[in-house]
Amino acid sequence: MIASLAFYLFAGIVLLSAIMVITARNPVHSVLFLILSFFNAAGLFIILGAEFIAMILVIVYVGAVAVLFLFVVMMLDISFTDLRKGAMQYVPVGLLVGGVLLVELIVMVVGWQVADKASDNMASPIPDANDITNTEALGRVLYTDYVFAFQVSGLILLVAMIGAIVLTHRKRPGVRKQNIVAQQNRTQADAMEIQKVTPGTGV
Amino acid sequence: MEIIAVFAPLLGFLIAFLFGKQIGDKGAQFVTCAGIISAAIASCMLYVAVTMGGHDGHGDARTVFLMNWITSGDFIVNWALRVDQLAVVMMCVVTIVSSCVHVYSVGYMSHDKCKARFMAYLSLFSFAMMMLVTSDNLVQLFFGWEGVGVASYLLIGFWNHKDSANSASIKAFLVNRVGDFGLALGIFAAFLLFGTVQLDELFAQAAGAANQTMEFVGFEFHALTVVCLLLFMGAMGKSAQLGLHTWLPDAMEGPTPVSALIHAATMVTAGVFLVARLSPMFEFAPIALMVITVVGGLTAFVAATIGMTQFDIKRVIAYSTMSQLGYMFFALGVSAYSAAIFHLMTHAFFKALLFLGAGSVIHAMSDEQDMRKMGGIWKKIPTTYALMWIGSLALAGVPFFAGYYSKDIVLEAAWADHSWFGNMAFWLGIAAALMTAFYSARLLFMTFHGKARANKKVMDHIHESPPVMLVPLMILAAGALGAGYYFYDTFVGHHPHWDKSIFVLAANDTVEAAHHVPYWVKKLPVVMGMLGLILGAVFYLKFVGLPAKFVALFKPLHVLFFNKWFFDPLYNALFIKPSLMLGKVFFKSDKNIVDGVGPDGVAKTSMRMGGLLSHLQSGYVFHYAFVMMVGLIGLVSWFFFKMTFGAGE
Amino acid sequence: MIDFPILSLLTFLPLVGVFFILIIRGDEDIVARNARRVALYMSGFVFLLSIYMLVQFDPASADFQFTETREWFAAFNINYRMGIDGISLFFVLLATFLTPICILASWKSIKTRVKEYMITFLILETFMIGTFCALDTVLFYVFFEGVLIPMFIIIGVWGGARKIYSAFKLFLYTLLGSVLMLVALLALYVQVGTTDISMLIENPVVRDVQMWLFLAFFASFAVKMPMWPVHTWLPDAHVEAPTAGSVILAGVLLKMGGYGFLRFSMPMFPEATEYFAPMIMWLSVIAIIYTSLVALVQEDMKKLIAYSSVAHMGFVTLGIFSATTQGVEGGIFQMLSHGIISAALFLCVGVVYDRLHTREISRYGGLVNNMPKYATVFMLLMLASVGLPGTSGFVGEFLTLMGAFQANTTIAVFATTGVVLGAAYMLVLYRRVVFGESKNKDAAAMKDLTKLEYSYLVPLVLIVLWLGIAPSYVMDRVSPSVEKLLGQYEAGLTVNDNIGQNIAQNINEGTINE
Amino acid sequence: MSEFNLSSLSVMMPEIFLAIAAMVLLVAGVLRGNQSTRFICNAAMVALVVALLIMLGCEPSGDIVLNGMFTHDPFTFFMKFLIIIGLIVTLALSVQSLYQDAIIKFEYPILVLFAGIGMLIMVSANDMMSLYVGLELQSLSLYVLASIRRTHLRSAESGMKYFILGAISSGMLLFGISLVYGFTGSTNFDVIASTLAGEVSLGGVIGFVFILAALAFKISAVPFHMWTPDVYEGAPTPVTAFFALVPKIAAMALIIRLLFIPFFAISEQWFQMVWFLSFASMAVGAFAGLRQHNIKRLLAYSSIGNIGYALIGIVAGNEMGLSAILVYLTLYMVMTAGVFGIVLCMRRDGAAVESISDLAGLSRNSPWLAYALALLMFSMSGIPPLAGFFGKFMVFQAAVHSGLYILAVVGVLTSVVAAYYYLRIIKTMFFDEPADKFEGNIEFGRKLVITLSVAFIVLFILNPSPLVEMAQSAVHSLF
Amino acid sequence: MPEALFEVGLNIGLAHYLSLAAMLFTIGVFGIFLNRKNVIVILMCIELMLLSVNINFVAFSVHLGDLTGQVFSLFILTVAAAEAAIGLAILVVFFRTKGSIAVEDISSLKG
Repeated sequence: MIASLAFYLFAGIVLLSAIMVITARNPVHSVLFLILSFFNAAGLFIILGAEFIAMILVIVYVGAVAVLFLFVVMMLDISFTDLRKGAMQYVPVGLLVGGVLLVELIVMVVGWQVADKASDNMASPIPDANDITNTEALGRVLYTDYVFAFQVSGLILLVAMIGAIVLTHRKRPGVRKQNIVAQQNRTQADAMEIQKVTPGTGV
Repeated sequence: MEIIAVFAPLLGFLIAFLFGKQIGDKGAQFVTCAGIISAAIASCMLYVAVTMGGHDGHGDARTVFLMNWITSGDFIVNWALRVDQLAVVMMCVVTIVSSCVHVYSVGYMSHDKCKARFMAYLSLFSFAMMMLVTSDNLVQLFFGWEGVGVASYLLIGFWNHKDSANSASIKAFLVNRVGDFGLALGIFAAFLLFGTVQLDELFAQAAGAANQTMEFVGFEFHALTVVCLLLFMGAMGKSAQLGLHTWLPDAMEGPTPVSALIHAATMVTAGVFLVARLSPMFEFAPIALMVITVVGGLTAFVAATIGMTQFDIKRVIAYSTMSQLGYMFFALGVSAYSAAIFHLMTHAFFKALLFLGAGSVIHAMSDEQDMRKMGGIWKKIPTTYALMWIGSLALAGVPFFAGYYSKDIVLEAAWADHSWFGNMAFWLGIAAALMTAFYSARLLFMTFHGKARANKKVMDHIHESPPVMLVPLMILAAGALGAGYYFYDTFVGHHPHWDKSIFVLAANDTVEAAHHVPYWVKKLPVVMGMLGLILGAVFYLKFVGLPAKFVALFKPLHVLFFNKWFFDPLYNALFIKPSLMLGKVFFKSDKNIVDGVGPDGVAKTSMRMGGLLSHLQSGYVFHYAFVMMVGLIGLVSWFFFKMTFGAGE
Repeated sequence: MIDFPILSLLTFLPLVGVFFILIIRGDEDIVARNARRVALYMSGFVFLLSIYMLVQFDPASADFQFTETREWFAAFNINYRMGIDGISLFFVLLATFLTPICILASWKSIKTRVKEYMITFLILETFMIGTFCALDTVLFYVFFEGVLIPMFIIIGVWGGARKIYSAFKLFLYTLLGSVLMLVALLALYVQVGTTDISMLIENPVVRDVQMWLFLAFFASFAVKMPMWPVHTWLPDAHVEAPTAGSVILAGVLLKMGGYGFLRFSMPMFPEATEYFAPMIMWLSVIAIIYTSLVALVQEDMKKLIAYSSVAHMGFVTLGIFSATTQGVEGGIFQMLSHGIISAALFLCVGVVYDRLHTREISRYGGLVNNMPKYATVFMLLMLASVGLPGTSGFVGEFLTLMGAFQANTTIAVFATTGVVLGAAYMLVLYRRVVFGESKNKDAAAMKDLTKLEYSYLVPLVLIVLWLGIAPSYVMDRVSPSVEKLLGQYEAGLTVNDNIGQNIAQNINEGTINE
Repeated sequence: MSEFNLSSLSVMMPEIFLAIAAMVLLVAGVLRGNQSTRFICNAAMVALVVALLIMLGCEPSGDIVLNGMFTHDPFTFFMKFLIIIGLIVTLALSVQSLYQDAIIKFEYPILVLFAGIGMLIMVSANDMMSLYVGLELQSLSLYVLASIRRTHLRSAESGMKYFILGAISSGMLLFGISLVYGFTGSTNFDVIASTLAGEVSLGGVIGFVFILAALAFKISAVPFHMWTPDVYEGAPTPVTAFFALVPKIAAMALIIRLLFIPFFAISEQWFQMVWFLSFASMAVGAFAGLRQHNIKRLLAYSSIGNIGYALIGIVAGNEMGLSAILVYLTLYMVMTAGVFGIVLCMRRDGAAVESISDLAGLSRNSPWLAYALALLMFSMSGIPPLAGFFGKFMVFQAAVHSGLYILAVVGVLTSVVAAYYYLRIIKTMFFDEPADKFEGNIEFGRKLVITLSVAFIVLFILNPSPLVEMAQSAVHSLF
Repeated sequence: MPEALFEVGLNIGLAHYLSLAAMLFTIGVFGIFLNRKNVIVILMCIELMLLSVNINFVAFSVHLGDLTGQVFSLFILTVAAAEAAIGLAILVVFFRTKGSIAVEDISSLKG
């Protein structure tokens, strides 16, 4: 009963905050609502017994992604006026399209059935939660069965890093940097220039 | 011999045409004249051989095979010369008249720039005509048929700087083509019916096909009638029968020797020859014969009415030619083929004579053709005057001139046919005979007698033609005088020399019957002829004011006659203008409709679609997302509904 | 027989010429001069070779001769097959004959990009010859379609004022038709399992399939022919093309349509042919009358001749689809004859165009005075075009009409009116251009034919006359193949009749339940 | 828990080698800075050649390794071969442009390599998971590449659009995968295949629709094509060349594998969907290109149309169809390489020009370039005897063989429409009055690519069989 | 405690979770084409879509008793983070050249 209530509570907040994400006037608010919905989704995952995912969601999404959003929103100096103007005329047709999709999806999932053979198909059954925690179970398969995907994910993150750098990194002219090699190799001859000063002319 | 007769003119043509520059005018004249004269001599020798030769004296018809022309399945056509009695008569007529005209032209065209070309064309014509008359199949006949058409086209338009000449030549060619249209269809029909176009084989099968029918243009007709009528259409075009005659008067734009040779003596009679040649087929197509008779009779009559009112000397003769062709045709129609050929032959002489005489007059009058501007010149050109009289009397059918014999037998045969159309033709012929005599007299008197109406300069310049022109005239005059009497027996007498070349069903033997008609029938044409001459003399010699009064009295009739029964404007409005208009409409629709709906329209629609799609590519990312989503949702919905509601099926 | 692959040689020798032209170096004049020479010699040599082929051709045989088979597209079991029979023989000759003439005709009149021009023409020759020699549907299609590339370039680069519109129209229109044929070719391949033309001819598909395939092939060939109402690309293309382009277009390219009908439509789809023949014959009649009337009101010489081409091609389709010996042979002959005559007529137009740079009829007149030789040549060609007996034009026209008459008298009667109309527009054209008074000074000052012009016009005129007087040389070689073709056609009809009867019989006997 | 077997990694040696090479080069680049761009490019090409050699060395056994995630069969072999060649060509074409357009960034070749690795993984994927990570590796690299000319608005905008729409499509993909997983209980292709063969539910089909829609985005099939013209136009030309050459091959390979292995059981369903995609792509590709003025944009529409033709092969649903696709893609890649080689040469006043009208009179200024482009265009429009014809020929042959007459007819008709815009380019080069000459000489690499491409399309007719046979044996492994 | 919740989680039913995910997905989609002014919101919508996918995966995973779903969602989280980084980087680049991140301004390429 409580759990049911918890589900409806979490789910309700997820949906409401999701709606607020797309309707909020201020993008900062949007980000904050996004964070809220992530938190509640994490709650749902916990109800489902997927604690590890729930934690990752909080750490990765709320801790990294959402904050990144927040950074960018604040970094880019955007005026928030008129952000909604003119959008309303598209709402009806948007609603229609979205509504059709929603109805179909709901109808589809309500009568969801799993293939008979699905139970035989399990690649890595969830072990008894009393023996092994969710996190450990995941850990056991992640680096063995799914090592390939795991490695490629690494590459993806590498690409993301390269991409972010190549796109946004700018060499600012006039920024002084410490050049250790130069410092180390500095000799007296480099450091000092001896000029003959002709008397009366100045340097 | 046959080869010389047919190909000597061709040789003359080729030499004069291709090497005209090199051999000069004299050379060209010599070559062509030599060619045609040798052909004439050869033809005469052939005549003797073919009509009188042979072991039984019945003649020695022969066919000379030259080479294969077209072979396509069963359709086999050879180049061959069929020299039988009918052909040889035509050959003689053609070559003799042609020789006269060739020689005459040497004088007549002496002032022209392109003598060689003219002589070459004359020879070309002669060659084509010879091919026509000697053909042993319908296609070679068609070759000659078209060949004479082209030669005629070239010669009518010989003075090609004159617009009128060009128009006339095109008109001649096109109207002939209309006839050829029928002829070609006739050949097709004959082939369809008999599976051959060889004359011998056609004739052999004709009797057997007498009761056959064939589908034509969606209807079932008596087969031979269809074939014959189609072929007759060709004959109508070439022989200027009523309906397809409009080109003939205009053809007078050509130099006068051309008119004499082509448009009087030979080419226009090709139609007559055609029907006579195909008598074994026509004999089994009585309806076709009836049509021929009616058309011939009407032509004779209508042409005569027009001839009475014209002022251009050559046109008068041209209408008279047409009228005489009408005689020939109704003779054919009543199965009096030999009579028709007889008239053809005599007509060739006297009509060529008349034309060349008229040419001589025109030559003398400094190229004036309008009779209203002539008159009173008989003393200055007496030889021509005399020769013109001979020709006219022969035309009018005055006894003992050639025309008397031939016209009489034609009219008698028509009477002897004892059918309604024979009778009709007879009476029309009688009326035409009257008018013929009348306009002959009118022509003579207006041209030679009365006051001199030309201006002084012209009058001073009038002179008799040189001997090179007069000698041919005299030869023709001899023909006009004697040919009728001399050849009466062999052509239409009791023992004609035609042998198998003309076929007449026993029931239709009108030539034989013609010898036994009532006395008044025999004499009526003569009476009418004399009457016509006298009337002519009264009108144009004695009381010169009379014609004008008559014209006033019969105004509507005169208008009708004078305007040639309004055939030209009628055809103009019926065929030429609509064709051009349709052409323009179609040309426009090619651009607007055919292209507009077709390539251009498709292109335009495509471009419009391209524009629309480009427009949809708005650059807005939410539009793109929207399209993607609509696509996705569309596909999802498709399967959703299919699987949800269609599962039961 | 010849023991070397003569057809491949004929087809690909021009490409050797292309190679030689490509390696010419030097300044523009030298390149141009040498390019012309190489092109002429090469095409001349090809022509001589084709004459040798003609001499070696066995006139009595109806089979494909000089056949070659080589493995080509083994993955699809599509082979390189070449061979000719009586039907294609003379089209090959037409192509080899007209190419050197075109090069001669362009000798002086093409001054820009001569090298490219010659290359294009030689490539075109390869494709043209290949089209008529190919004995494999895919190979045929490759050549058939490849022709478009050089033709597009020829019109587009060396064409007149509206060249771009015309070039595109030509290309896209004909492409549209032929891609449908491609689908049909593929369908045929799927149905019969081979692309070998001789095999396909012997194994007609079932009736329902025939209908569709026939229509697809028809789309291609009808456009190529061109038949009414898909003819409109032709006048445009002709008007804008350079003289030699028009010559090839009228002389050879249009024939590909007719050839296609004979090689594919008739033998492969006999029942469909029989079914659609009346429609096609009516279309032909419309083409003949319609385009003749249109030609009557033209003001542009080339356009007039172009429209006349449509009309003449109408006779061809009329003959072919009459499915009679005379009709088919006449159709073939008419194509050959039209190839020569219209080519020569376009050359005649080119002669005066080179001098005055206009094709407007009204700008000329009285040419007979200053250009008598030209007038004579033009006259002969005009009469040939009109179909005067004794010229090649007559034989084709007459035979096709005769064939048509046997198939349907009504159609034949209408078609025969084309004879009258054809005479009308040609005579009027001739009169306005050659006869009459000289109206324009510049037109009156034009010089008569040059030696060069003579050298390519006279052979054409001679051929026209030769074919008119003694067509049997050609007919004898065409006949056996046509007889065979018609035999197959008839057989195709009866075979399926038999099938029908068998089925009916089986139904009667109760072996097949409906 | 499956055994982790090192020897089983031999089948993925090319990928491993490339990943290591990429990282080594990255380090080298970081150390030596942007002036080493040319060196890194060349080194990357060498690495790719080595990878190619490695791949030639390892037998495409069809073994599935790494817990069912990775496979290497003749089909992947063929596709990977194409992809690696495409990558080499891309780099060969790019070097000069990078310097000309001042995109001197050593990351460029490295990103190309990473994208390439992603594609190789996609092609080899035998599990939704490896599919997803491969796809993302490729996509993220491509997003960055599109906007790599970061000082240019158009480049940034194209990157932005590509990213947003790409992210939506991966959202769709994931949603679909989740549904399929939810129905079958597995992400492994073979398991999915066997499960679906037993029963099909609405959810599974809808999931599949989501997946296919997402992949249709990657191959820019209509209506998921909207990004293509904008990205092609906006991205730097060498990047556009890359986009046109390679990623579609990988995505197509993925689609083929998905349709014919895991989802073969529901071929009745995907038949309709692919039919529609093919139809719409052909139509839009042909018609929308008619009004274009920018040659890159035009090529984008052309690629949309070409994908439509290629999809016909899938609809045909048999070996013939698939081998036709492979041949088609190969020929298309060859032609595109040549075309972009030439487009890259279009420079005036120190900047690239992209308007079709800039080609005016090219036949006078640079005749060889004009001939080459003309041949390529005729080939693109499928006119024999050029190679492009054979691609179309095989595709339509497959269509007709499977009775897809409507698609075949629509295909040939739209190819006529499309011929118009190819012809327009030829027209501009040959018939129009010359504009100014293009500047700059052409580097060896680019010349080589153009020459090889043209030589290939001209000479292909002489013996089309080897390629076709290779394709046939490649697809054989899927059945 | 976890077991209890786990039980409840299933008791609530798979359909609930899936419906929630569907709604979330729809909201994400809806947000993408409703938004005209701010690209960042679009990025957030994408995150919402991914979240909905995650819910799906985890729900299925629990329902089937198979860990694969959770592993998958783990990778999704990883990749989504990378994606967000790239997206934001591109956004920054765009902002630098255009001076705006309004969706309507991303429209210089069209036709």
